[in-house]
Amino acid sequence: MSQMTVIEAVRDAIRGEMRADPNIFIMGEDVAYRGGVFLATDGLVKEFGDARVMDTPLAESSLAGIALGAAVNGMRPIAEIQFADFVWPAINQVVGEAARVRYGTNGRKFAPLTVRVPYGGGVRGGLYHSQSIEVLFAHTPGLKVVAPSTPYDAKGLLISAIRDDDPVIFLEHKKTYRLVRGEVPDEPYTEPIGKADVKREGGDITVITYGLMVHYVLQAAEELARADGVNALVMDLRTLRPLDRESICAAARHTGKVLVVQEDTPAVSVSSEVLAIIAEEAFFDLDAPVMRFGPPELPAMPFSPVQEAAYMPSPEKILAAMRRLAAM
Amino acid sequence: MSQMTVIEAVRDAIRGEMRADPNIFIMGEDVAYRGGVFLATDGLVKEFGDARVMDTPLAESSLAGIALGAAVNGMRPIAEIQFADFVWPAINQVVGEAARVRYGTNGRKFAPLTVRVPYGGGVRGGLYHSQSIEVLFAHTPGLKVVAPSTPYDAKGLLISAIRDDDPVIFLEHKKTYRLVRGEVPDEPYTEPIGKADVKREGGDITVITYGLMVHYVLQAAEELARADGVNALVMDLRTLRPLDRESICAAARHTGKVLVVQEDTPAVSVSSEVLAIIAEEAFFDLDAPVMRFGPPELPAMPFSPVQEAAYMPSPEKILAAMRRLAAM
Amino acid sequence: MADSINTSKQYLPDGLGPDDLLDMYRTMVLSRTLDERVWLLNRQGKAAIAASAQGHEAAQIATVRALDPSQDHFLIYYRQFTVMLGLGTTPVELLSGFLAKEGEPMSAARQFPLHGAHPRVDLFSFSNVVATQLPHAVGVALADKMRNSTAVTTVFFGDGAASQGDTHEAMNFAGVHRLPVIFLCENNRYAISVPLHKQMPVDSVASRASAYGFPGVSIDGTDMLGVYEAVSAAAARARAGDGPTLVEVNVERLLPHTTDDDHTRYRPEDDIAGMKLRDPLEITRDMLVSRGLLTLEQDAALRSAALKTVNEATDTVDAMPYPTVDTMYDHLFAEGGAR
Amino acid sequence: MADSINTSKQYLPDGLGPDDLLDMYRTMVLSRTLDERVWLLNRQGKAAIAASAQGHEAAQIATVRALDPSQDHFLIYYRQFTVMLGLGTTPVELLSGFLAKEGEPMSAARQFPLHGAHPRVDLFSFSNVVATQLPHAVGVALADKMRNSTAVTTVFFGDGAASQGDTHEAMNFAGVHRLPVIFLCENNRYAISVPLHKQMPVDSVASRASAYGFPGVSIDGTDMLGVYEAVSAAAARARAGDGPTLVEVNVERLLPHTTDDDHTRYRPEDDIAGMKLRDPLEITRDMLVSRGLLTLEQDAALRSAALKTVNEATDTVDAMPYPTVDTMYDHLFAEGGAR
Ligand SMILES: Cc1ncc(C[n+]2csc(CCOP(=O)(O)OP(=O)(O)O)c2C)c(N)n1
Ligand SMILES: Cc1ncc(C[n+]2csc(CCOP(=O)(O)OP(=O)(O)O)c2C)c(N)n1
Ligand SMILES: [Mg+2]
Ligand SMILES: [Mg+2]
Repeated sequence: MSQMTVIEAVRDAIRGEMRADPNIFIMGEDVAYRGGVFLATDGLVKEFGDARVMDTPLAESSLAGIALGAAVNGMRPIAEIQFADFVWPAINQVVGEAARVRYGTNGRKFAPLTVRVPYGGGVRGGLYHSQSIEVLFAHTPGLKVVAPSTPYDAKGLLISAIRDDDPVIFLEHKKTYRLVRGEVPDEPYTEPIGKADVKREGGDITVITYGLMVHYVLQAAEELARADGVNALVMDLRTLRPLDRESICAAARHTGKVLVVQEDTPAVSVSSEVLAIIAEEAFFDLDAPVMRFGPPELPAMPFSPVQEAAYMPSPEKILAAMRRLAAM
Repeated sequence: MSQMTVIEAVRDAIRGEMRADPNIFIMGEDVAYRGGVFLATDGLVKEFGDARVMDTPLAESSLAGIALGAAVNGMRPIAEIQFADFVWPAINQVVGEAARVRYGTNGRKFAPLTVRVPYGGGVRGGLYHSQSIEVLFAHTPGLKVVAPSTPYDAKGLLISAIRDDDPVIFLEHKKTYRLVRGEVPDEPYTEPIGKADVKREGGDITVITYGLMVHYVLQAAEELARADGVNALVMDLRTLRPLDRESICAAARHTGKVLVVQEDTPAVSVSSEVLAIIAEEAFFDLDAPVMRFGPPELPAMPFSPVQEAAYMPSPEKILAAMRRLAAM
Repeated sequence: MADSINTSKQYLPDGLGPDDLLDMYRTMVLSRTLDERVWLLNRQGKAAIAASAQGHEAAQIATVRALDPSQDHFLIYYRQFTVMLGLGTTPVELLSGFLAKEGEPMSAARQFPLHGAHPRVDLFSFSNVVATQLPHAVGVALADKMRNSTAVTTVFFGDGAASQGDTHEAMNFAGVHRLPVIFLCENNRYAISVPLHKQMPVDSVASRASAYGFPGVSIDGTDMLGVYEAVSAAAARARAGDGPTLVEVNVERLLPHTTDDDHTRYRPEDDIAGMKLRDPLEITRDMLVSRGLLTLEQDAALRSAALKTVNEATDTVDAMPYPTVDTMYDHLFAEGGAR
Repeated sequence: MADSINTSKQYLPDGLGPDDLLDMYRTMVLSRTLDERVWLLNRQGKAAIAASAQGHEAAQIATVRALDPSQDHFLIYYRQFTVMLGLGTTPVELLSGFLAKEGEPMSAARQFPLHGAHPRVDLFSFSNVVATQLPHAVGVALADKMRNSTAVTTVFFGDGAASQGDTHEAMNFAGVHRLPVIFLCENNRYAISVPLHKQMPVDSVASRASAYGFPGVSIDGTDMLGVYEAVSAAAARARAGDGPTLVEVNVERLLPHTTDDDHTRYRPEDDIAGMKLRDPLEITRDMLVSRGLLTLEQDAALRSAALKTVNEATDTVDAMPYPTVDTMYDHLFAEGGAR
């Protein structure tokens, strides 16, 4: 066991898997000598050389497409999109191609491809270094989408993603990189893709969330318990496709009151689907309407600090929403 | 008034607007002498010349980006994506750029851009000529997304889209092009973007849908009334962003039982949002859990006819779902 | 641009004997016959859609003959009918794609004809989205290079595909890493209805290779031997570690873009008349006749043999069932999930 | 590649007098001084992030001076600090971007510095997404061509941006339609840490212009007069209806990519040493001195005037408030919706 940040856990997972499997390689912009703009791959070029830690030209569509081609020819690429905001040029190759390789060849070809995507805001990133981009991936049959919140989950889920024989979109919240620390086993281990995790037990209300928001919700939940005596169950979705319907419904039934918190804008989003699942399957167990809390329906998120803070969900705003739900 | 098909209504709308405003022009692959692969722009090059009905190179990202550039410089381009399946390369320019021009310049620049996107299945299109691609657009602040189902709505909404000073994604269901006929006024007229439309009144159950499915639902509703004496209210969303929350909730309250039917796969989709809106706002007025009906969570949709039919929602399958709801 | 080509009458490129020439021609004839049948089946309402290789046959057969199917990779698009036959796909297999029948070998008829992955050689095409295959090919070649394989990857694309961003990005990456890729452009001067001069401001796609630091050759795609030599040279370069080559074969699209198209809407009459003079079947037949390798009687026999094969294949495929619903759910993910 | 350049000591290109040279140099000095200040403010925790034009100043000021801001369009990216000053943006305005203060002119500080649209000239940059601006520029020029305007559109991009598909697509379209665009590549041999030889297999971006049927010139970007001449020629071509030109200015990125970067991680020592010899400020100053247009005393005075301006601007901007929450909701759509 070591204390690690999220980014250290990411690096640790990659390093361990690359040591174990020579077919794994990293490709992306600035991943080699720069070590990635967030240093996720810091030091790896020294250990593995620049053929396995490969700086690519500035071109995300082919980055994804070339990784895909290598994957169907026996390699296990880890492609890094430098910022989630620059994943749009790669959509055609990821959503249109990678997601359909196995299905479209009736199982003859497949793509063991991991696409790492640092996303999210609250980092003074402005409109183009703050985005949440999960919706389309979470919608797309043929993809798996993972979004861990803790160092432990980041390492275990990234190892699962790398070992998965199908494309996995691995979403790393940039703000958690250095903010969140925790115990992480030194050995490789896997966490299951497709399983949500209860990060806090509670019997009064249920809050479902993922990514950075897990930590904000946990903070708010502590305050709610302390100040109001209301105990919130906090569920971390961890995987956005496939969603863990069973755990979501169980958590909803457990308290009868559900709030979904998300950093992404709400309309047609992951939180929509969580609400829909609950409305479909746990309707009779609800004591109050399901609620959502997220940012305003505006492009993510102004660079100026006061507006950025107004846009981003915060522990305080989430606490207020939890109080509204508890009072229902 | 004339009897028109959907594609004739589309052509009629474009022709009328181009006659009225010299700044409007069309660009896309094969739109000029070929008249578009569906003949949506048939004959227009003759009337307006090939500078205003412009065949572009095969390159969707720049098609969208160049249209955007022309739009911010005073023109009103109508960009045609030949098939929705090929819109992915344009995502970066549409979702990343066009949607944010006005917001990102604090209102100094804006983009009166219409992107026409023929989408949908049931046309023996296989995995890559059948897709529903609305999710990401419907999620994106700064875009408006329109999806008419009838010739009347197609003409009125397309004129609204062309006259709108912001980017509008205009989704035309390929199968409705020649299948659906109706009365269309000869003069230009507008239908409001953002307003759903009740296509059939009914007091027992509510079915909310859009696109081709409107017609399948209407067929099923007739049969349900005839055979079971159950009367369905059928709502056509018509606009997918912004969704008409008010009308959706009113229709849900009216019957207390709601089914959402959609051709796109359900997870994290427009139907998720409709269910979420109802769960949030009309919870206490529901008599049964909200229901969804859509295709399986697989890439759209096999080319072989038996499997295509199994994949696509049909009037029969929808009728069965309506019966399940009515029986609750 | 083209390397000088030996046009002496009896000249044969390295690696090809007179029998090979005849065999290649036989495949071209079979391709043409089958291709015509597919269009007929479309007109009869049996085949939903078809593109055609008519006009591209010589270039396609020459390309595959210059390569080594036991190790090489082929990334195709919807027009590589003759490539598939040349690599051993049977007429029954190909037809089963157009009729979307069970047992279709590339995708179990989930996809349009010619899409999916081949059961016996490494030939595949994931999607209908033009130019996506170029980055795939570069990735395939990158994997080969990483493992010191001697395989060569050939990726086919059209003149229209050359406009896509993916084409640029793929060539650029292949140039940077000197990957063993042959970029095989079948330039038929049309992307559906869009003629070359509206697609690109230069006359040849091959001239763009210099922007990526590797050679480009532009050759007559009706000249089977010329294409064979150009692709052989490109393959030798690639296997020697010298990197990519762009080979542009100038061909005619003798039919409309697909069965859904009508090219009289947009092709000038003289263009249509002119293209007919460049039918690779006739050109190749004349070449074989002039070399004394084929008589017109033998040609007629060869054509009726092809027709017989195609007739039998049609009957066989007609009788095949469609895939059933239960298999529709297979192969979304690996069974059992992670390895 | 470069047109031959007149290097005689007193030679002046058409349209520039001695006063212009001094004025351009003054803008370069102001740019450098302000740029240094921004980095200092970042180190003090006041500016969240900054890119820098240090090393690019001569090329940038020469480019804008060769164009006509009263009618021309400028599409920039994050490094066009000197372009903005040259087009009349004030130091207070620019600084207000880095400090994200209310009244920031480009986007009301919604965006990173230098992004948004300029209030007085047609200069804009919608996003941080590299190369997206090239299609925009082509569309702007297309609109001009449609209206028979004589405006020229200049779009700035880096060597890294040349790898993007959008760059290829934009140049191809501009070539097909002979649009009045200048593609102005500021080649500083790095895209963040990725050096040119990993970005492209050729030495010059300009050499790619031939693939799009228009001229490309590759010139020394520290040579203010050479850049002025090249851009003037490109603008004349564009205004005459002769279409695009690719002008590549070879410059140095004297600082790390942004304030978040540390280039000692990836730039070899001799590369860092070498680049310092190509500081355009020193080169331009020496040129002015050798022409007798500037003394070292005048230079010192000019620099301290710039410092004074920057100090005052810093104080002004420091005292400005941040945008408040209420304006965050403005301008998502046109007010009142459709026209
Ligand atoms: C990205 C994309 N855009 C549009 C299409 C529709 N489309 C199919 S083939 C084609 C023309 C292709 O022309 P070319 O590359 O020259 O190949 P050819 O058919 O002439 O062999 C078009 C526009 C597509 N399949 N993919
Ligand atoms: C599409 C996209 N990918 C990645 C990035 C991150 N990024 C910002 S600048 C940059 C390097 C750009 O290099 P170049 O074009 O040479 O411009 P320079 O900064 O050297 O002037 C990268 C990779 C981005 N902004 N957009
Ligand atoms: Mg073609
Ligand atoms: Mg650079």
